[in-house]
Amino acid sequence: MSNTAVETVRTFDTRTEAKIPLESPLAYAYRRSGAPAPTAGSRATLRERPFLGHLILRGGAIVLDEAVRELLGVSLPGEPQGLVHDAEGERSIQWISPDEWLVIVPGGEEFALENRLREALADAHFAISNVSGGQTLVELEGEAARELLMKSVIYDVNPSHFPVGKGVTTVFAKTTVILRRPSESRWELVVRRSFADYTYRWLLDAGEAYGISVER
Amino acid sequence: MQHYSGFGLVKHALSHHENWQRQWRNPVPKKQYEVIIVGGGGHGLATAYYLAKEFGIKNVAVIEKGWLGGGNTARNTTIVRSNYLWDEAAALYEHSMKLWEGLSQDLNYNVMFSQRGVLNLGHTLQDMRDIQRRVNANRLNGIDGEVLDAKGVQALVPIMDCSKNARYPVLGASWQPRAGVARHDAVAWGFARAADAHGVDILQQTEVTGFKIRDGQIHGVHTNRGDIEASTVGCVTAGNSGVLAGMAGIKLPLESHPLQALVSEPLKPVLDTVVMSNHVHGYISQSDKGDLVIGAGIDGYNGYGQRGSYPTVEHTLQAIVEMFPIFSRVRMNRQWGGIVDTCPDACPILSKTRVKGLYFNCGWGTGGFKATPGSGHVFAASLAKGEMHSIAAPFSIDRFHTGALVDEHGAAGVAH
Amino acid sequence: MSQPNRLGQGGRIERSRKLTFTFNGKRYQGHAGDTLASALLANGVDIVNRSFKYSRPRGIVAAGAEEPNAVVQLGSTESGQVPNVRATQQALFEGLEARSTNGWPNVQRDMMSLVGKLGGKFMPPGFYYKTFMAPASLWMTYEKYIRKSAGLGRSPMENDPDIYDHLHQHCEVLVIGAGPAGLAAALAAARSGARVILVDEQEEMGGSLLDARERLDGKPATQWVAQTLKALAGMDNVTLLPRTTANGYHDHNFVTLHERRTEHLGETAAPLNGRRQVRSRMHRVRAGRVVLATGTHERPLVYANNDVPGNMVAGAVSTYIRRYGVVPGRRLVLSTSNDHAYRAALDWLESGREVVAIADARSTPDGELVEQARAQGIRIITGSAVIEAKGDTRVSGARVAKVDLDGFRVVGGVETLECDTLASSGGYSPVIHLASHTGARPTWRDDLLAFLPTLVKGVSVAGGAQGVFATAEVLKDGETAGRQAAGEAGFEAPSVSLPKVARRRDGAACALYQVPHEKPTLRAPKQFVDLQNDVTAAGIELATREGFESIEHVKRYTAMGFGTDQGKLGNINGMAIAARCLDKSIPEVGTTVFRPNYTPVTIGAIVGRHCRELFDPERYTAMHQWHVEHGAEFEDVGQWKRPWYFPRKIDGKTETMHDAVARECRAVREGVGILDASTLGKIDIQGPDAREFLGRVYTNKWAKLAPGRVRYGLMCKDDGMVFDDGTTSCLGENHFLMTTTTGGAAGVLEWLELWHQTEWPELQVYFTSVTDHWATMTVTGPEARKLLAELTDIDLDREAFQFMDWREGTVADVPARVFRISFTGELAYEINVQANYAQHVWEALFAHGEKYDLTPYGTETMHVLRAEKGFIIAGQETDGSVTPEDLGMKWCVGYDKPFSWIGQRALTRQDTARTDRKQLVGLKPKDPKVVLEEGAQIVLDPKHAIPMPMVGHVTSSYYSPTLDSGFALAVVKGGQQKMGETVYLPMADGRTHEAEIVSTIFIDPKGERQNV
Amino acid sequence: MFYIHCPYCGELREEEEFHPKGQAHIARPADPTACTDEEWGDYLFFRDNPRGIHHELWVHAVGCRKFFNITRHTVSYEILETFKMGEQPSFTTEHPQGGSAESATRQAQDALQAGVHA
Repeated sequence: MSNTAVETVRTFDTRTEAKIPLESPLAYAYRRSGAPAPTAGSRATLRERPFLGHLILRGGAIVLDEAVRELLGVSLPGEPQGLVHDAEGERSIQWISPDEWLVIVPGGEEFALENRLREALADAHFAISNVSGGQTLVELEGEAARELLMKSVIYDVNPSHFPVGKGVTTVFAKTTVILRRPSESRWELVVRRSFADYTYRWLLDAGEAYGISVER
Repeated sequence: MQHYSGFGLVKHALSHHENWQRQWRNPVPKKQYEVIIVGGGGHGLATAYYLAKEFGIKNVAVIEKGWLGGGNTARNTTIVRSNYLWDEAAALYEHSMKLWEGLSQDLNYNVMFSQRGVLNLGHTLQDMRDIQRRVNANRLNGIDGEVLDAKGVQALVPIMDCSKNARYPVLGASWQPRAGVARHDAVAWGFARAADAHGVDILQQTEVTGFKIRDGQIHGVHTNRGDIEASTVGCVTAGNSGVLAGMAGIKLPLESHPLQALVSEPLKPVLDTVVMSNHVHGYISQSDKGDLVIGAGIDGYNGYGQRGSYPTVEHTLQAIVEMFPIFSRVRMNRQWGGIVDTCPDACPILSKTRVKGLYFNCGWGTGGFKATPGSGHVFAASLAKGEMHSIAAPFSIDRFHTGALVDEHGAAGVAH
Repeated sequence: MSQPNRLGQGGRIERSRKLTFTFNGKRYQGHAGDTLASALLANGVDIVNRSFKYSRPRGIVAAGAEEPNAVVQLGSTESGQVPNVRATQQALFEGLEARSTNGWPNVQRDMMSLVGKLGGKFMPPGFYYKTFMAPASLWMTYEKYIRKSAGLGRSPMENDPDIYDHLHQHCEVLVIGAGPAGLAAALAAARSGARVILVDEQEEMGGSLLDARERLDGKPATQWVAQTLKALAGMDNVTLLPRTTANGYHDHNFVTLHERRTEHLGETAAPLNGRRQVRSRMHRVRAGRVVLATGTHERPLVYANNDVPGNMVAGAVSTYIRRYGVVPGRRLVLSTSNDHAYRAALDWLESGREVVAIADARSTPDGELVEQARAQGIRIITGSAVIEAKGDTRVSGARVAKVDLDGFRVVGGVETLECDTLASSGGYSPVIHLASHTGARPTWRDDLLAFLPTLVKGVSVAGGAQGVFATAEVLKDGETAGRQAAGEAGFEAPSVSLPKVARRRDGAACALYQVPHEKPTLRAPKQFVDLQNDVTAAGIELATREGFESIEHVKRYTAMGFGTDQGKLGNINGMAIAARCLDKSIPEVGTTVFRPNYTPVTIGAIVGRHCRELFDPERYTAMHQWHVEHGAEFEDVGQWKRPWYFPRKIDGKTETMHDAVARECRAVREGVGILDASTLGKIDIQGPDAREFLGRVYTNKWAKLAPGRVRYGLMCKDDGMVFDDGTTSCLGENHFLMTTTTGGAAGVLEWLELWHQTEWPELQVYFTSVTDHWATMTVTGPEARKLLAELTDIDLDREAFQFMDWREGTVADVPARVFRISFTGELAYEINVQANYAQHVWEALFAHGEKYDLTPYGTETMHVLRAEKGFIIAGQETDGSVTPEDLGMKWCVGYDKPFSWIGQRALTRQDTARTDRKQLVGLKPKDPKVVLEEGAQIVLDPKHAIPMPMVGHVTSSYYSPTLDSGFALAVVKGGQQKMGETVYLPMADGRTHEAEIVSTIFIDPKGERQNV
Repeated sequence: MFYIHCPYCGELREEEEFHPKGQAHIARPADPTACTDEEWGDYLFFRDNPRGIHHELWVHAVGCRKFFNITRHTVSYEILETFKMGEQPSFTTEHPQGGSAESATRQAQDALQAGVHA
């Protein structure tokens, strides 16, 4: 198999099987600000899903679609703001820009996936960057989750405008998040590592009125 | 011209104020003037005044399409300082500062120039390096100023949060004691009244619609009230300069941006100096009426709408509350916007053009008000002599082709 | 505590809930549902303030946002102080404490009023421009006293205990104002299914219906209000926001709504269920369509002494009677130009008090309300007006005369009527403030005697705000507007059945603003136009005499409309007076433009949560916890918190910065140190044209950089000035990892995208930020190899892994890329691991590093070490005016590259090509103990008189423990040709330092140490 | 505050997600070395500054990170159209009502804002 891509691009598995203690981007925030336990009146819950595999996929939709369908089992969301999950709900791919998608898979799968995508895409012009260490996924649930988001993001989160299966990059307080709606009840924030503490403190502060709790 | 004084005020009170004269005439345009100034804002009126007073050229018209002093002169936050970084800019603004210091008496009009001092705060090590660089340069240029540490700042402004807990703690500041604020409208009115007294015709509601140019020489202007001739024309039209230059076939490296400002409700005196911060991005002073006068940077897009975007106001007030947490419960009364003509190097254009006798004075960006007398004075000297005054010379349009920019961006990150 | 003016019945207050409050130190009682103003009136408090300029006693004039006088200081504690609260908009709560903002020793007996009385004559508009000029030296003293009289309320001197927040709202239809038009509009729009927000500034929704005399469907209007609000509240597509002011209308239908959530309950927000509540909230609304149903403000008439307490606008009298059960006096005289104001007299009479007379400026008033008044036996004096109020601290009479409106004169005799309350009405001004916020200038309508809004796209107006006054028409107008707005937003709205209202027959109003007096305006007693700023008709007349002819000039000269009420009552009257003086029509003297805010807004609410700990993000690296635990002092670099230095505690004493940095420097030069370099920007670049792209954006060559190798690069803007630098590594033939400065990361990525997307889309390359993915730790110093060798499987042999190579392998069992680059001049390895592993690797390095005394160092030591090597910091050695050659970095410029890279062309411009530009050099102070000041200016002749020609400045300066001497980097004109020459640095303390111009490289000029 | 239709995201987004980047369609001279100092200075610094219709470059910085163009009125601030890189404006000073270029795929900003659900 002639595989120029593999020869011209240096892939690197940044994850190891060795038993190494990992620290999520929120590790410092938990120590500094704590993690409020649920109370009776708790109307919003925050939960981090750390250490997932995050890949940025760059290329044209036509170039990428087939490989993605074959390897992820879902079709590439070609329409803006599209977010697609696989049947188990464990793997997702999200439209970020006309030539950029965010793929999130269970931690440890990302390197194999990258290699298989590279093989499948072969000589096409594309790029894949592993950003797993640079961001984390934060879930928000609860009846007040949407109002908490209204305090935090400028984007319209009304269900009429933000249906399940949508995701956007937008302004969160004074930083940027990727905001997604994987299901009726759940919102996801993809947060950059260096802004994670700020984002967490913001959510705790804005969520106090709803008795926000953190599941760890 | 009626002389203004406390005694005069008493005298007029006794006659029920029925005998006050007009502060300026409303003359019929003559066919011809020696010099035409286009633009009746502070700079244009100052130019006309100094032409008449200092250079003996009294046959001057100031042509204003609206009302005199109705543009940025009436919309700025009135800060006057001269602690600029580069020699060229420092010379220009210090020249202006010296004129400010006797302006009320010179004009016989109290422009309420209040030398309460200006602090430019530093919040990072690089801020402090820049402050030291600027203050050292100022000192060797003969401009007052010193570098203060956080304690020194706290002593001057007890109500400011100078603690280490701040997100961006105050590390120090530059302090120019001679700097301050003035009453913006009075500057335009004072220059107008004094220029008028010297015989200058101020033609309000008169719009220049074109230039009369023959063989590369200016011969006058077309206006909505007829043609007016002059062999020297100086354009001092701020945000409209590009439009005007276009009429003469000249392009200027200018962009007009919204610059917003706001005031709180009037409060009893609580802040005695002007405080500016590039880093947290806001500045504040308190007017004699008691309003906190607040501003920040320009909006990034071009705009002639005299308004900008709301987040600019939000960010500005966040900065103010970061510096002055006690103002959180104070209320903001009013916001507005000016149109500032900005140059790529944050310095003005004072320049001849390729049309002989046609001059431009523009591009003051956010720094125009404080330069009013100095700008008028050196521009008048240039128009009178047909050669750019030595202080004005570095601000020629040519610099954008030779590369000899006077880049004040570092010192002008916040509008002022 | 009796409330002398409280009626035995009526009003919408809760009579069973009594509230105690304090005004100017005196205790009073009011009811739940009162405003502070209605409670003060109920208690017969006449004087609520002293005026700004003349210190005249002032009372409550209006009942809403337009009130100019009743501006008070609220608060019982220092931190709870709120300056300038409008008593008409402040709900009464238990324990409220308020005081007047002016008046000394108190508002009843104000010493300043003497000054006002005697001096008032000498204070025409603009008097301060005409005096205080001599001698010049005394101005600052004069100013001190002028400032003393400034301001209304005072700022709290303690920090705000309350919190605020924002809510980002989106809706199809935003209806502003919940009077009849707004309620009908909201109902109609809501029925379509569109998202509707209905907002109203008052404590209670309903607007004019709350004090209307009309019956809707034969029932009191308030019943329809209640029923409509109930219907709206039951719809989940509707958000009702009472107590919320639409204060700013911005471009593209962005509206800010200020909701006061707890200000009606107390001066600070009490916790709810143990959780903090926000005091007020800013709703940032993006609306598809906006319906302005903002109603009208009644204009008072301008007559002599119209500011004496007891003068009120007519509508306010009705409001106090009907909504609050308060009748603010005993004997009323009403002066009016229109029918609608007759309500005040009828309401007054019905509350059992005496209506002395109605002076109607029209000669033959004959509307329905006029007839009702006649039928009630009220005396109506036609063709007349109140020309002057009598009284000092309270109205004691009204002087009424026949007036010739066209001739602006009093005709016939003057009759003085005894009364204690004087209500006036000169007509109704549509509340058009919001419509003009985005610059649309309103237009004058002679038939309505009012300015009407000019509309921009996406906005409509309904009801009084567009000059529709009769209730039935207002309701219909609102319903139509609501339906249309929803329709334009794509929702089909069914028509809504509206209540039946009997149509009232009103006579035509006449135009009356300033009432003529027997004396000319300049000689008559003061006739106030803007009560808050003490602007009089005489002042306006004087301004026009002095040449101030446009209304903008008049306003500025007199300060009319610049108060906290923004001239809601006075501006139109002022324009009419200016027009009269100039013999022009109102539209000829100009139009009236309003700016946000409609009413003042708490700054804290605009700030929201973006204050204190959340003012700006603090960005942390993956090792931040370790740095905190190890006592690091931090430096702010952009939003990052970077360790600045790590002071050690020695014998309980913390090291000074100087000592800590010296120790850290020595550790790196002699042993091994470690730096957290994670903050550097990192960009993953992939694609067949990646190499070509690098060649275009960097000044140097990239064509031959092989995989496994690293190169330093400089980036310029197209003006030839350096703006960023960093190393870029070749990972694969088509794959590079670029690093940027910490502060430049976002800017460089956007810069690359800009060129790719706008200029060179044909180049096949992608850029992705991986800054946060990698944690970077620089291990550097002579012992670096030994230490790293203990932890890695990478061959560290100096030949196998050379300077400017990178390799991959593991460090502490973690996959790592290691870059052999050096910013210290020492042997150095930059270890990059996935950030989730960083803490482990960092700690493993210390576990092994103990025997080498592995020393963590911060940015300060980094700066010293790099400066000793002459390495620049973009942004410190450069300031946007420095070229690569100015930095002496010609070696980093590829003049013969085939593509004219960004910045190349500009370098040959006339000024940029000069050889005597400021150039980077080293400076060695003649006295080694001297550490030059960064920013010190450099001169060649220190004896030169001021202004002294300067040839450059110090960009970086430190003490070098290695050299045991101060040293510096500087830019000096023509400096590269001045090696060995002496320059001078005159300092603020009078000392002048001497320094020698030397090479920028102070240590290891051949670069051997990094190559070992 | 502007509401901007990102032609790549296909929806209206808040101004806070965008950065203005000056005048649109400033092409770098193809052969910089052939430029005079004057021509290079013009390219670097001289921009249109109209009081009226203005073609601008913006970037959807907090969003898809794409650069695109906006035709906007600098007095009314009305956005007349937004379009992708490489496309030509439909609204120009000569064609203030549009129609200067193919604009079938473009909707007027106003219609977009009204028809949130259209």
